[in-house]
Amino acid sequence: MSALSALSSGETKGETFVINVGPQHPATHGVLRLKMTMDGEYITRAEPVCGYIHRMHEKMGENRTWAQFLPNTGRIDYLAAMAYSHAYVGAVERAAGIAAPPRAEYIRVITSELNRISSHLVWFGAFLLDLGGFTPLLYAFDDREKILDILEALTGSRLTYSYYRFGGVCNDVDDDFIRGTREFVAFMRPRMKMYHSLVTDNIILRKRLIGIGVISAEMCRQYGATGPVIRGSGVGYDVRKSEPYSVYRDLDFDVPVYPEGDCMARYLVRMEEMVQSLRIIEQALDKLPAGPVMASGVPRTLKPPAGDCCFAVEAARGRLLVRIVSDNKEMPYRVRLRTPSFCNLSLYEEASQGMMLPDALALLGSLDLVIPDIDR
Amino acid sequence: MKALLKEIGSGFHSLVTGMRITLGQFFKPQVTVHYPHETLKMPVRFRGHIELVRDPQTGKAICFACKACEKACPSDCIIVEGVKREGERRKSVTEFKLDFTKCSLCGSCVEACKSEAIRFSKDYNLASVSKEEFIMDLFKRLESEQPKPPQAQPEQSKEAA
Amino acid sequence: MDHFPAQDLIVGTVFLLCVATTVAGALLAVITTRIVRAVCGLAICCVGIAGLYYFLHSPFLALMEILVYIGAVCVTIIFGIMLAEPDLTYESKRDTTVLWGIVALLAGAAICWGLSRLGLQGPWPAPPAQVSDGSTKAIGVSLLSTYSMAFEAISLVLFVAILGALVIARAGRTKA
Amino acid sequence: MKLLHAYEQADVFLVVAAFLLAVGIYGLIRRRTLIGMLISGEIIFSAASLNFMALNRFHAPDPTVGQVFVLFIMGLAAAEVAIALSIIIAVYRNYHSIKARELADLNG
Amino acid sequence: MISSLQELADQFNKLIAQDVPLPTTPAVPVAAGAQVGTAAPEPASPVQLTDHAAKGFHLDVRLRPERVVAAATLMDENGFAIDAVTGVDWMAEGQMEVVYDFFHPAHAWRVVVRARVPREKPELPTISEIYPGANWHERETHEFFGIVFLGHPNLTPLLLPEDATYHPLRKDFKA
Amino acid sequence: MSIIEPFRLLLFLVGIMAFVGLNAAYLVWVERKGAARFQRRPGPTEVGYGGLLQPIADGIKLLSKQLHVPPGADGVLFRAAPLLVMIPAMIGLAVVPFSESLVARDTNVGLLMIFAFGSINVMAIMLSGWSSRNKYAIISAARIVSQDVAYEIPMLLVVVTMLMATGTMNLNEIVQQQAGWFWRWNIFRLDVNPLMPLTFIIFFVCMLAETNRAPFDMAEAESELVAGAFTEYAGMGFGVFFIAEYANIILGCAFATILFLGGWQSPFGVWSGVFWFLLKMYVLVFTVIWVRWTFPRTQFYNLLNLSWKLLIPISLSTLILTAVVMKVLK
Repeated sequence: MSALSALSSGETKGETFVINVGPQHPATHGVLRLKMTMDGEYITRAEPVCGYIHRMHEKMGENRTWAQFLPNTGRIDYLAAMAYSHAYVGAVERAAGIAAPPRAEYIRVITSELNRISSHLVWFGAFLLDLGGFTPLLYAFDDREKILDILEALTGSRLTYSYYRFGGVCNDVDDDFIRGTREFVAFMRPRMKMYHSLVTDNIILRKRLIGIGVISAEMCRQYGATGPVIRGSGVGYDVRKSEPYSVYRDLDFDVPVYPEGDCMARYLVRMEEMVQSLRIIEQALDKLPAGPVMASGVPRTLKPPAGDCCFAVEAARGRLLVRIVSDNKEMPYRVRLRTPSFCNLSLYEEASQGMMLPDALALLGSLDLVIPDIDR
Repeated sequence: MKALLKEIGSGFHSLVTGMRITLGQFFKPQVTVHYPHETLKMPVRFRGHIELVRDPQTGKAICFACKACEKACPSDCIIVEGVKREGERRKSVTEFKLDFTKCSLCGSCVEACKSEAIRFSKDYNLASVSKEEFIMDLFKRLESEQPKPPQAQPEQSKEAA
Repeated sequence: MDHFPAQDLIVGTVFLLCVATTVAGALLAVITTRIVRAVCGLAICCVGIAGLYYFLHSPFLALMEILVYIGAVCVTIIFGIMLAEPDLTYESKRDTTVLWGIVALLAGAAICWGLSRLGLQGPWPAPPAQVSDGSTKAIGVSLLSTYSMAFEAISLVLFVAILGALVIARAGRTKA
Repeated sequence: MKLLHAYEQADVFLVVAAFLLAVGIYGLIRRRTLIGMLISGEIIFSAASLNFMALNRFHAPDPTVGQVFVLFIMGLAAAEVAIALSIIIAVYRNYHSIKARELADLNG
Repeated sequence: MISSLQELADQFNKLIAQDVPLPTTPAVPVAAGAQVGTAAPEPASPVQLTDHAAKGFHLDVRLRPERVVAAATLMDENGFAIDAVTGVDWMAEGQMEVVYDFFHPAHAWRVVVRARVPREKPELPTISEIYPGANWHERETHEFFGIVFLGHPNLTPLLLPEDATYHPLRKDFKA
Repeated sequence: MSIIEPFRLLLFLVGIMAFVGLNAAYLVWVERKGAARFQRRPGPTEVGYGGLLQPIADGIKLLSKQLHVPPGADGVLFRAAPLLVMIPAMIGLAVVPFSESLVARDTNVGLLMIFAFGSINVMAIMLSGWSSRNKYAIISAARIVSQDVAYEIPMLLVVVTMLMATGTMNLNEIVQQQAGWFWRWNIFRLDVNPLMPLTFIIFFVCMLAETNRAPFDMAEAESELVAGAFTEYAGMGFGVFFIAEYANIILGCAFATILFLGGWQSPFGVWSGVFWFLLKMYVLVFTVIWVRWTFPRTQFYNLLNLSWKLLIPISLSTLILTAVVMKVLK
């Protein structure tokens, strides 16, 4: 498309031209920029340019007390804030040798899984929006609203919960929460069937997703891609199974794996994960023990003993690792956040090569990126 | 050939199914709340901006400027000043500044307060054309209010369907 | 009175407009430096010609002119421009030397003058008694009877043209 | 009022057709790019069609024959454009130019 | 392919056997005010199996910066996936630590590889040839710490502005 | 030509313009309200009762904005494209018989007229994309051409099939042939072609593709190309494209109604009139909106595959089938 190459100045060679997808573009859901070198509608190189909302959370961690950094963790991946708090709280508890009481652990699991469903619902809607279907987005947001209502009543906030504490959670759940969650679980199951017959079976969607954007398991390993991305490539890697934290060991759930590695596989993994999350929530509600929700004897100003340790959780987008280094002071010496979207995006340049523009955007959507999660 | 026909058949069926589902939704009642004509009741734990709590006996602020909230705040958006007056057991607050432009609504301050002198307001209709309006002195705000309102926040909302 | 008062005037003016459109479009097509505008000139010229055909009692061909020339030819040319025109529509003036311009102008004028003379003076046979009613039926009948051979040949030519176009256009392509 | 009844005179159509042919040839000589030449060629085709139609209307014994031939011309024009453009694109791919002069090495 | 972490530890031991021993620096600095007792006991061996429940990883390897590529190759051959690359600025000791996290997609194994470079000349080879995923991590570590990964194809800022010359995660950086 | 004819024509022209304008304005409203209902939202409510004045407010907003010509764009073509895009719908509607007598120009080649001028549409959108000097717009223009060319073929084949069945290109005559109960409508004329309902579906799909409506809105594809060929248009320039989109939908649905659904004929053989025509047309328009808010967008090669590998073979075979049936059985 040479008229296009005439439009792009300087950086072109031969038949190719450069288009900017983002930082203000409907497909990038935030301020991600993709510098795409294209040959007609085919992509020869798609270079992600990130950092537009970089906030240096890791430095903030070094300038705050251990407890003061907690609210930050909810603001990295704003769609699945619970998992991030969980990872940080888990790391600090591991470093300081605090154990949360079982009721708190169960509540953490329930809220994390609710949050995972709400995050996947946003992904579902936004992904369909990328593919040009608007209506499923609204249906998904309707369902998500129910989760947010439940979590808001429990934590006081709809997105940035700041709910977990070192040694437990800050509020106990009440009967309304348990009843509301059970109702939601009962409501969501037929809803998933509806999504499958409205969206998954749709021939247009199948044609757009099957065989598109194949990512091999080997590529996932080399880039450290995790979560639904690696599970859609046939590797059943899930932190909840491989390094069981909290009370996931006591709960029975499956890790959905699809070997194809295409957009459809990742789509199906996430859809299946929502069902599994419902299962986890149901079991956790059944098993929810009585007792306190905060461990006793947690000091007001925490000073974990010197040393470093890690805590990994399975966030909605994949493996989230928090590595903390303590020097026995009020403030962390170093907080490292290894976020899943960062690694998942890093393989985009290689995976998108030779794809057509709409397919490449489908691939981008299927990675389920949250931009602050990349930029931190 | 057979596979192709099957694909056409199932594809067509999927399209019809999809259209049937959306038509079904077409006749269902709407789920949105039509703000601002309808508003929702905020849950009890809703974290709005903070406000000072009045002591029901004395009619004055409970806060005695211990500055625990100031210390707990990760964003440094609270400034508390107080004086120790003659004949009083505790200090009394004279200034309680909240820089709401910096506040991240994390709730650490309320948690840090041992005497329950601050709480979350249920006010979510915050909008202004000037930044200065969000640097608010909560103490002055408390003083300027009626001395004994039964509830600081009037329930102006109604439950939506 | 069953005639609209200025009917002759209106019809005559419309005809002259058609002629003007044809001429203006043709001139635009060859004079403008921007190649896309030249295509637009061709399109305008074709609209004018369609109008002329209408005045020649053949609405069918008038519409076919629009369908084929604007809908197919012009669109294809613009598409081709998008694929092949490197410097965004400009024909640089440097290449067109003044000499060539004069030669072209002279050639055009000579042809125009000669043909016009020929056309105006030629011994034409007497016009037919009845004017064709512009029915599509007659065209269809003659297409499939008298000229069926030519019709088949044309369809063959079109078929070969499409195949040839595909082969040539695909030859240099790396991607399928 | 001869001018207002111009549409009933064969001469007018013939002159317009001659003019179109002249313009087409002018363009063919003057244009330097292949697409420009193609456009001029289309105008020449149109001139021929118009001539056919005019003579068909005013002088032909069988009123369909001219129309049929114009239809054939349209078919040929479409075919010509398809072929010509595919050649232009192929040429552009190989030479990165569609200027006629720069393609002079096609001669030998 | 290895079948247990012990095997992996042996392989690492073999890898660093011919090296001169690392200078004995404490794994973590003991802050002036802190009691000595709370500091982590200094690991006896550079290759150490650790308790996952306490640390979050299974194997802790400390090696010389030149050995990083060999270690990454070892991890790659054994099917490990790159988890993260990051740095820690030990300003008091004049050193920077580069921490490589690896996880195994099939087994529940987590390995941490650390290398220390002097703070004045923080340079070590890149592993982005072996793990393309390390490319971004190393870019990030470079912009945040100023650690230079020799041989890296594109060591430009990733998250910071493209003209950033400062390294915010260094301990002496004040915003 | 009677004395009344020019006045009648003028009246119809004004009427059609008003019809198109009103329809475009209120189809936007119907589309927004309809989308809202499908998504269980209220839709526009603030301006007027039920948001009924919303289109007027939008129109005023668009009118009050400047038509900005981007630097480097071809200003003349950039401004001409919105005008050009309105022509086909206007001329097409002039030959549409709304009822037996309610037709602006009852011509013998009405069917061809709609197609001939419909082809201008492609050129107009292409010019708008080309002249904007915007990469998204040019990609969109290239898509539009391939798409419209690909779908014009099955559509023409379907229309030729109908032409064989009806034997006339006069739209009024086509409708008159379908008088009587609704099984006399062309869509149920199984004696002419047993695949007639399928033919109608092909026609409908092609119409969606020709009018660039979802799921074939590749040219606008907002998640890929921002707004495609219309990216650079602001104010009324954009507004005209918007109106033209709805005018083309109206024309397409009116055409489908005439060809397949008996035009102004009533389904019961009595009380036929303009009411039935509008009812059928708006049901089709609603279906177009319904389809848009149900399906995701197709990908480009799927779109071309659908046309070249499915619709064209099927429509060719229905054409041959019709020819055989009509030759053998009649």
